[in-house]
Amino acid sequence: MLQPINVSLESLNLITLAPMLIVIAGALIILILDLINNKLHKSLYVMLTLLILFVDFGAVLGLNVNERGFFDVMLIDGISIISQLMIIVGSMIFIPLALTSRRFHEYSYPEFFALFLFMIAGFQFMVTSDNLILIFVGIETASLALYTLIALHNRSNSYEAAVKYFTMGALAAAFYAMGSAVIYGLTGSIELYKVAEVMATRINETGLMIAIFGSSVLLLVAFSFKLSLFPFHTWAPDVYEGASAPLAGFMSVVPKIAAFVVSIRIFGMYIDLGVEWVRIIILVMAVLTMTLANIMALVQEDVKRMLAYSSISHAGFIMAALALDTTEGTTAIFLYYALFMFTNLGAFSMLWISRHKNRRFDARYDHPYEKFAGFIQIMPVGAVIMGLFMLSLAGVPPFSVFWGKIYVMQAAVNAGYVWLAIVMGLNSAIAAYYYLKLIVYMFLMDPVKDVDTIYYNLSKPLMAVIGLATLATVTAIFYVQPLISYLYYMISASGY
Amino acid sequence: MMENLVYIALFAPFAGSLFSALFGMSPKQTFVGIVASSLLFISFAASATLAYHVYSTGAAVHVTMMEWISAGDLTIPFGFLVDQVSVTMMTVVTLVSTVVHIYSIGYMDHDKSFNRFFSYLSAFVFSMMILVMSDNFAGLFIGWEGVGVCSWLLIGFWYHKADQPREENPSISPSWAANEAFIVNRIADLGMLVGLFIIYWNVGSLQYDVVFAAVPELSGSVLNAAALALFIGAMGKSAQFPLHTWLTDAMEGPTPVSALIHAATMVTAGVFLVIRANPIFSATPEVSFFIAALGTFVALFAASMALVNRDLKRIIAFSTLSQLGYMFAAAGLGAYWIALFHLAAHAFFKALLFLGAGNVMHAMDGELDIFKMGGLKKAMNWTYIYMGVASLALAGIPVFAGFFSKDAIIETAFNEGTYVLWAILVLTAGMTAFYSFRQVFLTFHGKARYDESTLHPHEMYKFVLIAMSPLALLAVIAGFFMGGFQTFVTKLLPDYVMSDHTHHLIWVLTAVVLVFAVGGIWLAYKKYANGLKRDEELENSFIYKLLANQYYIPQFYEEFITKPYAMLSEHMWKDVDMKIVDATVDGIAKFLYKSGDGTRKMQTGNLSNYLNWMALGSVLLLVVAAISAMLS
Amino acid sequence: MIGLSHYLIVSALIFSIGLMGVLRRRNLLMLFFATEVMLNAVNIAFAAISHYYNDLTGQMFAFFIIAIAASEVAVGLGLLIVLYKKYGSLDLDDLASMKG
Amino acid sequence: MDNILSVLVFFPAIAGLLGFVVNKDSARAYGITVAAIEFFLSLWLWLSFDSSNAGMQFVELIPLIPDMGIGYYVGVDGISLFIILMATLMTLIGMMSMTITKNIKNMIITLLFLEMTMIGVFVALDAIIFYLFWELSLVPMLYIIGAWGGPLRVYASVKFFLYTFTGSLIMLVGMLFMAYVYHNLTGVWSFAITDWYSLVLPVNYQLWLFAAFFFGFAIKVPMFPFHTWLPYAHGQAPTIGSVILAAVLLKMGTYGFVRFSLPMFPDASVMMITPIAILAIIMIIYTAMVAYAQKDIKQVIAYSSVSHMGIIMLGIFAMNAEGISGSVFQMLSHGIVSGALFMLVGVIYDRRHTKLMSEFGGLASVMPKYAVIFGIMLMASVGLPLTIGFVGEFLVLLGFYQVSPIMTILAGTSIIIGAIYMLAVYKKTFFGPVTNEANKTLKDLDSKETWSLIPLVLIVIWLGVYPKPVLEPIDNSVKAMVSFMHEKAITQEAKDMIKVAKTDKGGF
Repeated sequence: MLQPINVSLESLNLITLAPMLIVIAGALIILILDLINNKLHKSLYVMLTLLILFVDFGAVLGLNVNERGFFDVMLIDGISIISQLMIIVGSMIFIPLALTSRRFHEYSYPEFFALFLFMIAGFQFMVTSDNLILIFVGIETASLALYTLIALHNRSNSYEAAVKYFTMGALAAAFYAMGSAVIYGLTGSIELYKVAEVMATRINETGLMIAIFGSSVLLLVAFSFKLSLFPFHTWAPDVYEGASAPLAGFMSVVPKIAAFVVSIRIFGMYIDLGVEWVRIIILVMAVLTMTLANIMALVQEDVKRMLAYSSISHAGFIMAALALDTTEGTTAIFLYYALFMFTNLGAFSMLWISRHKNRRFDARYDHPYEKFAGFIQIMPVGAVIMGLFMLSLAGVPPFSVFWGKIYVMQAAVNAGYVWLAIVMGLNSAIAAYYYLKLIVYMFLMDPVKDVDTIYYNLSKPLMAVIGLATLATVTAIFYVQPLISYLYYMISASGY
Repeated sequence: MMENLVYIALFAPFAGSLFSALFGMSPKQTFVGIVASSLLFISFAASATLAYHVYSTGAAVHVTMMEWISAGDLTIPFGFLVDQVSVTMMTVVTLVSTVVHIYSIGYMDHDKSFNRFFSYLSAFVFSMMILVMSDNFAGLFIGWEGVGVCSWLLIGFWYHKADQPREENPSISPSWAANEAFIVNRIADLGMLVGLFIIYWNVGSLQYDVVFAAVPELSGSVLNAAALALFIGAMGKSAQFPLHTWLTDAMEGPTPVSALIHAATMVTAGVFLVIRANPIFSATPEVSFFIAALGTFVALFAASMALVNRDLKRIIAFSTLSQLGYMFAAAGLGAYWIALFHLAAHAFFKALLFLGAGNVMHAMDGELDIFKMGGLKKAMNWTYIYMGVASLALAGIPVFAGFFSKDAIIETAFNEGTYVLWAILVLTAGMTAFYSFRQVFLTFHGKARYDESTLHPHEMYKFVLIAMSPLALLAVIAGFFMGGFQTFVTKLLPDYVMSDHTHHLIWVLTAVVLVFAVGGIWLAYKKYANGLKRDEELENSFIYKLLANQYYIPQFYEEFITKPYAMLSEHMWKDVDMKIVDATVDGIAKFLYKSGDGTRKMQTGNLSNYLNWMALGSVLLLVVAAISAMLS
Repeated sequence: MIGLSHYLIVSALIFSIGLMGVLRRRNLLMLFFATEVMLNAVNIAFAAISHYYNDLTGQMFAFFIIAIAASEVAVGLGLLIVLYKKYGSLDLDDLASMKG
Repeated sequence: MDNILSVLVFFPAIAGLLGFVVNKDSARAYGITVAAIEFFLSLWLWLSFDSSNAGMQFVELIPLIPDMGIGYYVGVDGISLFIILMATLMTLIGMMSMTITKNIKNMIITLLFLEMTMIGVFVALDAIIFYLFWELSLVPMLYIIGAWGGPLRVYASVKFFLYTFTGSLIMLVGMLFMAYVYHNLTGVWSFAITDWYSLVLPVNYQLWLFAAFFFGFAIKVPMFPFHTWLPYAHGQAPTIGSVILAAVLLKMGTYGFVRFSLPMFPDASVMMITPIAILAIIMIIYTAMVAYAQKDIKQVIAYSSVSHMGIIMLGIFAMNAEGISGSVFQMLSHGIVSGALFMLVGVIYDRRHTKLMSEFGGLASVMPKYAVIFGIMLMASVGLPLTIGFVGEFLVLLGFYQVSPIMTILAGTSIIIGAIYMLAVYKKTFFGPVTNEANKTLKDLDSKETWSLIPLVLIVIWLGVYPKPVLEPIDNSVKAMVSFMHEKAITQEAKDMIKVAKTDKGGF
């Protein structure tokens, strides 16, 4: 006997969709505005985007923890809220960077902002669902928008970067889909909580183990790609180099937060199920990633590429926290990114202000180290700020990343992985070298003669963003405590 | 009242030193010398008064100025003890110092660093006073090191002289000799420190009274170790074999310095230490015998080198070494008061000898080779008399001071039944007489062997000669106070009297020694009184060369210690530190950097490679997962 | 009787073929086709499993994949056009200005 | 003024920030004034310090990250008090004697920040705050060496930074593990050192933790074989950098051993006596030999620093109040003396722009005042009684004798080989005839140099003759610490080895 379909609006709990809807609506508004008048200045779009993000932020804050909605595909738990907040804050720092003193191609298109908002919506979908379909849709929405944003930078390198990212992303998507198919085949479900239930009952079957094997490896490949873990990181340096500096900074934080959330959901599930080798391969990858990315960063000649490798290494660092699968470990992931976000975006913004239309220092690179030689003499405050960012990235206390670092290491120690903490420590030491290299260039070398100013792109909004990042970097010690307690509360509330 | 005198005796030289130091960088000011000397005289007067006080009351004066170091359970005060032993030393030191100070006013007349010299010299006296007056081992060590530094400063007083090859100047240069003295002394000081540590950890204090009171409760091994360690300290200061080389090189310093430091006072500090710590040494017969044996050996060993040396000051230095050997022999055999007496008597006549040598040097324009002197009797009559008296005393001719003290030591050796030591000491007495008079004759008798057309020797200033007279007087008469001295110091030191058997033989023993001594003088007279006859064959003989080159010990040290040390240091730096330790560190860094270069090759920029990496990565993941699944 | 496993094997084979294509092809366009092939292999699997479980979720997933594949192609082809304008070639090996 | 420690820590930092506003020409005067005020503040700290109290004084505690147990927790006891005083003094004197004119403003600001980190390290009672200042101190020093150093400055500064940084990261893991253990045993998160003291750990934990802390401290000390950064750093650093580095930064390592390793891991410390003593003896003898082989005066003093730090290490592991108090005193003594020696080398370098001994000779004739002060410092360096150098060295050797006579004798060779290389320097530089024409016209110390060196000379003699005002508070705290260690030790060997002083008044 067929039941008539009866969907009550209340059960849909549409409020859970509100944040994404706001962003998507905002994107559409931008497109419509452009249709009406295509002579509008980018500053309008920047501010509009900021406002939309602001509203989005408010909507996310208004969500209740641990709710489901929209046919139960939406999952609003603690990590989804904090990750959305972080995504939005990251975006809000990123967007004003469009207001440079020089005109850059991509920002003159309103589509840039619309695409950006679509991308945010995609990320938000990724983190607010445990349905593999919705996650997939989110990933792809965000990724496709991101490919386009990279390409919009309108340089041959950006096209190359976009194509590389796109092609590898497509392959990763195929892996993801195949992994989902395996899970679906195993359990008959694509809702992670149901998948977990089914798996838990059949965990001892040999056939199931092999299938878990396959699915986890396939999914791991897909997410390792997103998180740029070794050996799936190869796209990252090239794409970061090809993308504009702020976008590279953005990419090293926000998409990774989203990917981490999904990874926590999927791989945390596996580890919870007692599939120990998932933890082991994640640990192996994490260690390899932080180490190899570090030693590759050592030999870079370009600051941006160095920062790219550095953010790969940081991702490896955090991936190790994921493998711990403790509340502290998960808190560490978010804490780390929350702190890393400001510093890293700040560092990339510093590159952005020194961006020229053409390469003046090196035929190959936009930001070779030589460009920053004697920066202290050219722009003392800028040099000090960049120095602070570098020290923070290197994990020198009391700057922000240090607190993330010790939290991750403490989590590792608490979980019984003292060796991991030592590996992290040694890696931080290796990493210190390349951050120091920039400091050495900035503070201890003399400027390259006959090349004009390097703070080409500076404007008030950029100064504001950098100032904010600096403030957040330096005063971390004072807000770490509320941050930790908030994150810890949210994460433990959602059961991780 | 007496406390104040203690402080006056102690700090008057210090005041003199500081006063002179004020003018240290200015040109010569005669009054600096006069002030310093006066202050020294005040110190001497205070010491003498104290001596009289101690003599008349028989009680020691003990003052504690303040606490110095206090850590853990260790407490070291600045405490000063004036008892029979220290007051003897104080009197001797201040007396000789006063004479030497006055002497120096004349001797250093033409030196542009006149003021600086007095500053150093008075500082030395101050350190020496601390050394002898301290009531604890740590305080003694302060003085011990203090005299070491002053000795370093004074040996290297003419620091501007350049290094010369060893063949031209066996001491190379004043600064070299100064460093040698300091470093060799430091070797011994380590022993001394260890002695202090042993005492502290077994007694819990470094105060003499506490330590000596605790001696009966200490085990033999501890006492032996402590005694040995302390004696090693004494060996350095008193230049006993094998740490003796610095003393002859120390003759690079101005002659008053040699007289004061390297003859009369500092070098006897080792003997003083043994006497001071006699309760420990009395309780350790083995170590004491070792001290006696080593002392006897050094007496002979040094005397043998003096036989052939041509350097006026070095001969006296060897003789000092030899006499120190005598003192150690006495102290080692338990005759502490005799050792102390010889110390005092030796201080007088040896200082006199040195000052006389200084006069000669002054007259001869710095020449020291006795083969290039001769016939100075005419020009320097007073000096001749002084040096003659001193040499007679040194040779142990009756009536003179040395006769009483040295004879007593030789008798002690006999009395203890150590006939070998006795024989050696007697032989040495003969050698002593020979080399002393060889020197006197070669210097003052015969014809002049220098170029009389350019060099006109002249007598020293009158006031200098007068200043030397107390020493001369004491060199003659000191022996007569032996009995009184014995009763005085044996209130504190263990008495030592000859057995009846020895007592019966005393005339025979004295006669034997005298025969050797007179024989030595006679031999010297025969050979040298009428001028120098070089004996090529003898001078080329192995023994002669061996002795002239100090048994090749300095060369041995240089070849087997100094040079290897320098070479080893060089290797340590260039091969170990740079090529191993540092290279390892840099190697790790380079390895990481190189592996970065290697790893970045995977970043070809070619998309196809990247995709392959992804595929390969997934395979690798499968493999790792499979391995870990199988292992778990 | 053709059962689930046959479909799955076919799906796996096609997926592998697609993967090989991605790895071996030098032309970007062919590369995109290869990824489409892989996605379609997944679609087969989803459809078959969906049928096996008698559950619509799999087919729904397949539809989403189709849609996503379509949009991917749209974006991808757009990129390729710009790229071709810039480089005049779609050969992978020409695309290596950034490395190290 | 109970919060004097916070004032001491942050005053230079704030002054440094304000320093950006000060005109370049007045920067030096500004720096000296600030350093002088800071020095007087630290003197005030000493005056208001209660010498009879062995425990922590002027304690301030502000929780910063309670969830992790991290708080701003500072205090001083006898052990840290004088190192703080020395830090402020050497900064002041270093600034007074500074001859740098290039980028003087940056230098002053950097020095003021450095001063904050130095004081911070010594007042911190929270491990993370300690670590924070510890790491932060690297940055200004990196800049000082790198910006004003010699030809190899970049290499030297980066090596200095990375080497120390690596060690301290391992130490950080140790700290985190310690906090974890503390949490496991008490259920509370805390990084407070005083809380950690109360923790009685099983021996194997102690050993691992000891090892972790060891890396951090040993590289800083620097102990053999981790010492090779030091000669480069000293060799390349400007005078002021060397002065601060030798006087204060190296002491952080040895201070760390006293503050952390001993009271927290008494059993492990006792077990590690022999290995550490062997390393210390290698340091003493080997680096003294290496120092002898040097051609550059500054390198000699740099290596001599390592050798002297060996003495300090040895004393710390004597496990009795004599040795440890001696060590702490020796830290001060080495700070003053090596600081002064580096300043003296700076004097000659300013005149001749070379530090090679072969370039000199006979300077005593040309620069008598300089020679006198150098001579005094030399004698203090070789540990002459009645100079500051003797007290510490004597106590250390005395203390360690109880542990091992043989090793004490080996270590005691430092008084011999120390004399060898120092006297060799003195002879080559100051003695002999003036052979080099360029040296004949050298000017003696000017008033600026004289007046920066005279206070050090006075301290060297004052504390050599009358160390009590300094030694007594140190000793009180050390004695209390030793008896605390004795009580806390769980193995019998450790209890036997740790000797409680009979005169201990307690109060740790």
